[in-house]
Amino acid sequence: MMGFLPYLVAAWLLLVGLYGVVTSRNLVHAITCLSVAQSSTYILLLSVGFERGGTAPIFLDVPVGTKAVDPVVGALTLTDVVVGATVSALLLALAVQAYKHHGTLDPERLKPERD
Amino acid sequence: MDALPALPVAVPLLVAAALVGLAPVCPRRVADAIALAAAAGVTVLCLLLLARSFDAPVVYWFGDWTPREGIALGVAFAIDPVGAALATLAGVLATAALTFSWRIFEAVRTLHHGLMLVFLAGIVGFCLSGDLFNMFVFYELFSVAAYALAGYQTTDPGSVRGALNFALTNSVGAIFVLAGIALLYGRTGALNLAQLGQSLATGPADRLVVVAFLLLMVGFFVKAAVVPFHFWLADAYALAPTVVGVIFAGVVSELGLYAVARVYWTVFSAPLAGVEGLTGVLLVGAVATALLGGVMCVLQHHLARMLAYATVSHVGLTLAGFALLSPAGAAGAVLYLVTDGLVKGALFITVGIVDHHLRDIDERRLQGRGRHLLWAGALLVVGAFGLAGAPPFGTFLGKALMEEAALEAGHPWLIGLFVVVAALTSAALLRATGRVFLGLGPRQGPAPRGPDEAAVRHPHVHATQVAPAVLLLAAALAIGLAPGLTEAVQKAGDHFSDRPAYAAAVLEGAGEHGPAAPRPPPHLAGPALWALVSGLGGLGLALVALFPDRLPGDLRGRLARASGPAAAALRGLHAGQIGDSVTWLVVGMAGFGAMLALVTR
Amino acid sequence: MSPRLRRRVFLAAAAVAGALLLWGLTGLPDYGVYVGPYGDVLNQVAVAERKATNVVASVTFDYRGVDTMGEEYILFAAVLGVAILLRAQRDEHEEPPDEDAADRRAPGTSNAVRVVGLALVGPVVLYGLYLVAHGHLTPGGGFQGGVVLATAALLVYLSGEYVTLRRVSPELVTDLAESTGAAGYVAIGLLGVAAGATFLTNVLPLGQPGALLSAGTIPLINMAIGLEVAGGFMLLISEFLEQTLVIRRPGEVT
Amino acid sequence: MIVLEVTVFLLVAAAGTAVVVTRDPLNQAIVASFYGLVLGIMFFVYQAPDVALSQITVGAVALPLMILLALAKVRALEGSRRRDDR
Repeated sequence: MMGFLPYLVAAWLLLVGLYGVVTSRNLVHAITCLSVAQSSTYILLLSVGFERGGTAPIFLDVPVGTKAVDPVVGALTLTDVVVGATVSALLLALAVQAYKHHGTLDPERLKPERD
Repeated sequence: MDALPALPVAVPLLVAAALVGLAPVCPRRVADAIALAAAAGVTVLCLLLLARSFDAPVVYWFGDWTPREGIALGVAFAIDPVGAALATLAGVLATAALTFSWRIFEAVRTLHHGLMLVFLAGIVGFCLSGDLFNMFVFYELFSVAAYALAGYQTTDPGSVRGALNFALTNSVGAIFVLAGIALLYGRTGALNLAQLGQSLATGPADRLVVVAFLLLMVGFFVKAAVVPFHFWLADAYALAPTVVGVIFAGVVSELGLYAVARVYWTVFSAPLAGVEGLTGVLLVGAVATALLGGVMCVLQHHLARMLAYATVSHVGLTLAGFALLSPAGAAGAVLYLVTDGLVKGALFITVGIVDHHLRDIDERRLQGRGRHLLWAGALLVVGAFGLAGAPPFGTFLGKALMEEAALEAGHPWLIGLFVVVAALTSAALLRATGRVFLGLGPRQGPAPRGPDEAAVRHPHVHATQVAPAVLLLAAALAIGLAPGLTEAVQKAGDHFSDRPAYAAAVLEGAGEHGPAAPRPPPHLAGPALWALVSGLGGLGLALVALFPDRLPGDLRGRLARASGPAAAALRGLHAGQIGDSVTWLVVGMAGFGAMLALVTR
Repeated sequence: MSPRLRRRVFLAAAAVAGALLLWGLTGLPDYGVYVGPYGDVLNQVAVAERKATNVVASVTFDYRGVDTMGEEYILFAAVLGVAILLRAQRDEHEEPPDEDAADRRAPGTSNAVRVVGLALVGPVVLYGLYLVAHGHLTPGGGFQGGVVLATAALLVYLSGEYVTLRRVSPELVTDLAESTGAAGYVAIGLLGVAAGATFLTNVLPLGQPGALLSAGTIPLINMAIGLEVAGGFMLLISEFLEQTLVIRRPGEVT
Repeated sequence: MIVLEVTVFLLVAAAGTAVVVTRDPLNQAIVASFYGLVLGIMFFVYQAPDVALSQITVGAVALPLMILLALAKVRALEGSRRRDDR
């Protein structure tokens, strides 16, 4: 069970985050839920690179050759964290704009003016 | 070692940063010129790469990290003619768009140019990369730029809603892509496409491989706007400023398809080779996309929205070519994709001109108001034939190749799909042209508001606005007439789908391709006939729409009764609600996943 | 779709999608088992080859440096996007701060918070700089350090010294820092080209592992990123601040 | 060690769920900040201190802050809207 728990948590967070996006009545809330869904990929990436008993891949105090976790997933997740945050910032700016034009943050009420 | 492969990404990024940094001191015209020169430079660099990649893929290891014993330590660009052609298309469209915006778009800022160049660099990097995670990074790069560009037109409140829907839905797609990457990495410990392919080639198509393919496919299908992942597209594309819409409609959706095809051929083609039903699964998506897009296109009155749905339907057609999973299908799809992109770019620019000069973009309100812009109407008609795949446009040749591949693969009915869809999209465009520029058809909606003041104030149409549209159409024609093109495209398709050769080139630095297998030239008589049928069909449909009173009365009534509720339901489904697009995304993932699980069982 | 229908459709689809996802995830090796080879190879060779003790830094800024360049420009594009969206809005919505704005005023700041906030600015800046400079040796680097530096600006805001903040980070300076950092990364990449190698090749002397001046271009890239991220995040925060503070009268802080 | 890991994983799952079910965006920003912190702690368990540092600076501080600022902006707009109506 322990061998699968992190994957289960990742899948759960992805679906819960998407549930929040789909049912949200407030754009800012939806954006935060999206960042929860995004965080599932951090867990997934770090989990597949984790090696039990490994140290951090920093060989300042330990010699090279010491069992260490995968440094690549660390680098990938770093990128992922930045991307997630910047997309959220952009989305928040769009949400502020939407409020300005429509007077609401409720996605249900952001109705298009039909042609 | 020359730096050519890195330059089409590095140059626009550097120029973008410089433009933004120097924004306060840089006169607007200078900034315009620099951005335009950078986009044109990227185009030239991509063309050089295209020419070079025909003999052997250009493999470029960043940081000089060549692989060791088949293990890639760094990131490589692995450039083949397909990727280079798409990158070139993006460069051409960006150059055209920036030329078009020279006179229009007065509110433009240097920051906007910087964003455009980052957008272009992201697309180019995405097309050239040979590393899955690096593809993801460039994918996010052009996506983030695209979200901002889509929502920039602050005068149109709809554009903000469109951009939000665009950004949220596509971000979910990106999460799926990344999850797929994580699954593959957990299995193989590799990110390089060639190495991933080698690693999976020795194993079966088990659950991990299937689900990883599903996640990547769904994620990229969101960008491609394959049904049911398409709900975000119309608002984002149609309400974005013209200068951005040109690139969106011309190349961005197609990038999603390119990615699925690229990842399939380099990574999954060995384990999934024996899966009988895979083509069927992809064709379900292709048919649904082509037909729904075509019908929605006919239902639109907003010209840019019409083009947006034409994009959706033609994504379906292109997917049909890739779905055959044969080198010939891929070759046809790529040729179709590139030439179709040129035509759509030209059409988007023409619609932008109409919008700029008539201050409106609704076919019903514009009825007869385009009489003094007849040449724009002519451009739209020419473009409509290009869209329909009429000879001698390059779209015709691409479609002919796809049709031949469909016959080879035992799916002759696909020809019917091509005919119907081409008829639908060209009909919508011809109907709108007839109404706007000739004043044909019964009046619908509000009556026009007297003499058009806006047009009086803007009598002059600048050459910088018209020339890009004309040149893009000319390019689509020239490609169709280029000698030796078919052989070159077939060769590109062969290389695109040759996984072992790709892996050898990337991981072992293997040199030139072997001689291409000789192939008979495609039969063009049949496709020409089909193109004629769909052209006439489109014209006929357009005439029916414009002159409904010429139909026998009972037929007209029956048509109206049958189509009215269906059209209303379709429109309601496409209301552009954010929660809806994400819900449909999950529905699509479940549907495609169930189908994949069934056929790989 | 009505909200209720949408929720039902989503739940049904998510059940299937979730089952598929879990089915695929069971194909992974157990958590804690690593099959490699990418990470293992790098852990073996990276320190010797790059003289950087933090292998994550070698991967981020050297082996896969082009990813990080893309990532840096994602931030660049997002910041530009926010600036374009919010500045355009400001231009069309410029209204003088009016007098009956009491109900819309940002919450005031107590003197104690002000003092603590201002006292923290120095250490936070130092810590940020430390993170940037030691990225190739220990955890940290341009990205984390840059964010920390940007929060120093935030502390100034929290202590109610908004006017000071405007003086410290006017748009011009942050724009310039951000774009210099972004351009710097590409320029460092071009160093490799100038030296006759490929783009982003680490051509500077590598030094000894553990030394502050080691790992060639990696600390330089960290500095470029630190500049870009600090400028970028400051810009993000101040763009949103600009938004909130249009309605805050100068000197109104209590 | 295993107990610690399981605890952290479950805490992350619970905190992530809490972010979603907190429907008021203002409260949600605070819960999200906590979630960012828990994630950062989890990354230490993963032996990824680099990621943990950036997660804490971004996820627990910068992002919640931007959410708060966006909400403040919306509130300010709301105020001016109401005044216009008057």
